[in-house]
Amino acid sequence: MRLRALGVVVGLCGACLAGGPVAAQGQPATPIPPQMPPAAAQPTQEDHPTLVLPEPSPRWIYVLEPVFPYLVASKMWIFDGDDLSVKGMVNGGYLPNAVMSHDRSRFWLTETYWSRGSRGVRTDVVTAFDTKTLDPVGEVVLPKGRFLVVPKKHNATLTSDGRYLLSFNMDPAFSLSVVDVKEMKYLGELDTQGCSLAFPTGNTSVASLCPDGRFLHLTFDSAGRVTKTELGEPFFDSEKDPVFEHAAIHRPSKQGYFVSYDGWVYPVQLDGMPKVGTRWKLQGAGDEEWRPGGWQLAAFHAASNRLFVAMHKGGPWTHKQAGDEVWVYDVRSRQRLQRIPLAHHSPTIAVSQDEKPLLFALTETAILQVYDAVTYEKKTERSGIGISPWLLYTFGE
Amino acid sequence: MRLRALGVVVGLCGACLAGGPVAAQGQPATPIPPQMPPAAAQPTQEDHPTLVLPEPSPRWIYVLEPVFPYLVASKMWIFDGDDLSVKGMVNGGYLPNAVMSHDRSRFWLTETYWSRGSRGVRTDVVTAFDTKTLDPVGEVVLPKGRFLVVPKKHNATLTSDGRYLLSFNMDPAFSLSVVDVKEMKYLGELDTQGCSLAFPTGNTSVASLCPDGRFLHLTFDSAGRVTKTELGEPFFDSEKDPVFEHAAIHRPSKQGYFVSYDGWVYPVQLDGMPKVGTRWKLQGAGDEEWRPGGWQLAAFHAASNRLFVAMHKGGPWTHKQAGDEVWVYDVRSRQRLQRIPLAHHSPTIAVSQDEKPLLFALTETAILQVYDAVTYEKKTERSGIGISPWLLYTFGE
Amino acid sequence: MILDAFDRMMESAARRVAQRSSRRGILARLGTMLVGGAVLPLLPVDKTGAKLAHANEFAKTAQTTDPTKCNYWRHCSSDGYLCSCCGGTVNVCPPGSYASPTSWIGTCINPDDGQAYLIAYQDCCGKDSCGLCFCLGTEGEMPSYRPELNNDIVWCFGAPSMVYHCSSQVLIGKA
Amino acid sequence: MILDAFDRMMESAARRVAQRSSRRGILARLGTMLVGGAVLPLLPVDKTGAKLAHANEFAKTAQTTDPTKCNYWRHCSSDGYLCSCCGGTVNVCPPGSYASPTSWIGTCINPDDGQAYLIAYQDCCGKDSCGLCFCLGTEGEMPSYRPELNNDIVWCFGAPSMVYHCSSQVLIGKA
Repeated sequence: MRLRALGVVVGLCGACLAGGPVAAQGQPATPIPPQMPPAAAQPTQEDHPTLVLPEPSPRWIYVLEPVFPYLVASKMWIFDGDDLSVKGMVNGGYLPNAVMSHDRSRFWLTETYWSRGSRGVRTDVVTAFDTKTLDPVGEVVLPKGRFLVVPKKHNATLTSDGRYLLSFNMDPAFSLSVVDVKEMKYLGELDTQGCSLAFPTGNTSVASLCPDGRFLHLTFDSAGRVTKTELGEPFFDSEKDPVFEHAAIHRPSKQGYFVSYDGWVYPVQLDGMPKVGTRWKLQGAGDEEWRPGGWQLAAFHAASNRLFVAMHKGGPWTHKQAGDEVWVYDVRSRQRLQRIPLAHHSPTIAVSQDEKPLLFALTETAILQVYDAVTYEKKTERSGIGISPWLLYTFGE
Repeated sequence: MRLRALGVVVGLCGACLAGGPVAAQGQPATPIPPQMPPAAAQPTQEDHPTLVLPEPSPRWIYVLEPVFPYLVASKMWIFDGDDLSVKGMVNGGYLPNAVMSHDRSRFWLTETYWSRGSRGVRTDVVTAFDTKTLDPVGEVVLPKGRFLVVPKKHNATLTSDGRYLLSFNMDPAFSLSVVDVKEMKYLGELDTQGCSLAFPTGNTSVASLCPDGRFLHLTFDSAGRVTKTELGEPFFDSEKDPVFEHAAIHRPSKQGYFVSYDGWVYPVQLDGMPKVGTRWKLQGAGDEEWRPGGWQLAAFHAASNRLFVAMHKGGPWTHKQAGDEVWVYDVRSRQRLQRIPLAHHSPTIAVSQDEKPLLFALTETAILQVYDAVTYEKKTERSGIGISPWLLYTFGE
Repeated sequence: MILDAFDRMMESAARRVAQRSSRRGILARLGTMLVGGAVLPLLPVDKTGAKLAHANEFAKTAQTTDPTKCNYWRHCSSDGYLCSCCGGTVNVCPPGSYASPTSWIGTCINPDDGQAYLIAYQDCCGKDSCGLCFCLGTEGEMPSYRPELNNDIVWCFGAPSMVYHCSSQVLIGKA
Repeated sequence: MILDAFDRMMESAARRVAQRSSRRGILARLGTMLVGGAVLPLLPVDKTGAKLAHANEFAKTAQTTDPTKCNYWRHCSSDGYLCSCCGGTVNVCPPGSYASPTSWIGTCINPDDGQAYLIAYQDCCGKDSCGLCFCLGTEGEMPSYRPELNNDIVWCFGAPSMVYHCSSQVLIGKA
């Protein structure tokens, strides 16, 4: 095997599932026997190695595509945010969720497989991918399964120190599966008592959102057992004006912004038991026709304290309608800084966390748009991001 | 469980893989444990059973879709040929082939799965589907694998009495895997000595096509061992004018029509060692610009002795170009009966085997067209047959 | 054990429903079922007024003859590929797919009689998505932390497989 | 055993190729490799005239600067998604995919020097299809019963996985 060619290093793993301790917990690292004897290799003048990526830039954009209606064939696309050139891609299972590491060395997919594609024996796993080789480098089976739903970002998260991955499970009982992603080991389930989703609040704690509009906060130990349960007071009316699941969360600074159907913003400090600040409204005088809506409809840029929300004109219960504009707010002054008209209306947006950030907007027609999040000018777009791209992820968010 | 409602019978199998002797050979029939206690069922005023189809009509059309570029999510669509209403569908594995039974009780998919979608442990199987319930009712593992190629019809076939399924394998050694589909049991591999594909020639024999333009004919016993090997003489020049793989084969009458890139038709009697008749040419005077081409480009209607071929205008090496017209021939008189201009050019065609047959033409843009194969008039079309439908199958062909 | 408690609740809830299949009873049962644990109070369940307002909006342009169209009256809160386009009907699963006994529930008005009906949006399960006739109704639809009112969930709990194939619209009864 | 005979042949063929990496030698090796058994004679291998005629036709509109376009000179007989669009280049597999050591072989003319070159269409394998930049060249392409000249085959033999990801175009040498 050629180890170095054209300045790129050859990955050695291929389709295998890693050596080392991680494999011990997951599926056996069964190498597929090559069907050709090594001597049969075609001699070529050029080498034919595999590209290894540099450390991911915070300006790279990771696009999760569940692939409707071919849901057993999901994909994560990786693009350079500046020019939308392809960096690579990986395949996933049924209705996956992604979790990005703090140190950019890994991302994980929580995924579901059946032994015969869409039938046979079901297996739920957390798969670790190396961000440079894009090889799957470890797997942990989730013995209790996971929540199967059109992908939502906050179905899975990582604790503040990056040690534990929490995967929401509804089967239909409610729990969070705890996986030690350092040791690549399943620890157990935390009973969320009817509450859903996973918002990180510390090294060994997590918050979920309850049907009646309050937070449940669970602290757990290294064995994956609940050591402390806290239940907040309802902070919104879940009958009349629920908050979207896709809160804008910035994990490093432990800030969260929950946006309601009607346009109220609930700032939440996610450091220990969540503390909800005073709510404020997106729409001002003259904005009555506008509403937040879409899917991943809100993004937060921590360094500049700006909140981005996809907005459209529409009446009640248009909460899944794509945004025609992105409205930008200073979360300290609660003032709107900008209205960015989108070239193509988009249910999903994201913002990179670097100093001169990029704003991404993803359409239902598989177009990814990039805007300068400082000047608010459009930079570029790319169509044909598969057939149903859904969620956006960046490192540092 | 409700056993009868609204005149349809409830299937009892669900996602399981059959009981009875067939399961013994295949994957364990692991039922997925229901996640809900039975008492949790939602009471409804109406029943909610599963439709069971009548015996398939020879006018139904089975469309195999490998699903480019989501190849782990293939699908077989089933339509009523008269109005293109949906009868049902089943899911398949990677680059599957289909085989239709003689008695219309079964079709089989030869398929390939990996334990994690596109990675992990590979398993090749023959899966039996009940044509009325569309349930998978049995599975046989192919321990030596199968040929992975953009789906071609003659990669798998059934012997004349319907007892043995033969699946071509190139890994890259060449063989045919023999499966007893009555007992649902893998028997072994027949060495095809460098020859490819599988054309049925009797109850315990099969022909393959060799690189130098001749047939290899293998007779085998009930243990899946070759008992007799026959090698014919080259009947076409495989350097200058190869025949298309997609010969028009009518299994019941043991007739085959092999069409060459340049438009020669080689009639072949597939009863025992193949006997090649005198070749004749599709194009007559004034047809010099026209060529056969596409994918499944030829179809034969046995009762009326008519051959249908997709034709286009093009030069050499345009053999994969879709047909703008279908030309119809009487194979006895070798006269062209009709030129049927297609509303949408199509690489793939099929004809039903009933008395007043239908001609089907499938485009690269997922439009299925239906023509009356007696009056040659267009009857109907349907768009959106997935994103990459590829092959057409009917019962009785 | 979560599931033990859940099982017990479900059994008693189902007994209650069997006795009185009223709309209030059904919503109460859903609230019970989906809260699952013991800490949280049951949700308020009677939202007839609000639900009917949305149903009325949809009913303005609804029809009762073609269940393969998104404006068929029972689809007022449907989300997904219509089983009626996939070889099934509103309440018969396509061949080889199997109904979930669970669902979220919508309230639709039949324009022929002007009456409101409860519809169980039970999925047919066991094959990958049908892919035909996608319809999305969002009136009254809530985020997934209110699962009983969310239509993004794979409602295949209790079916032989958790693979979503298509969306059914089964009549429960008058609202 | 098929594979035993195959292995022996491959080893001797590879030794021959190592000694003399000429075009004739490579095609002879392919003929040997793919016939596989002992019954059939080797195929005729020298088709320089015919192959170059097709290469010339493609070369008329070929360019040498942008490998993400179907008319890049090396793509004269390529079939599939270009690795150059998928995070790789003509001879570097995208991250996480791995080259097959086997391939079918085309003859392309570099319009910059007018010379004919042999190109190994080795697939990068181990992920589902990339899906970008589909190009289909059919000049000189033969049915799969002549596998050494067929481009429908998943050319991942010998790679860690038989799952096709994208198509590479690796230079073998002058024809």
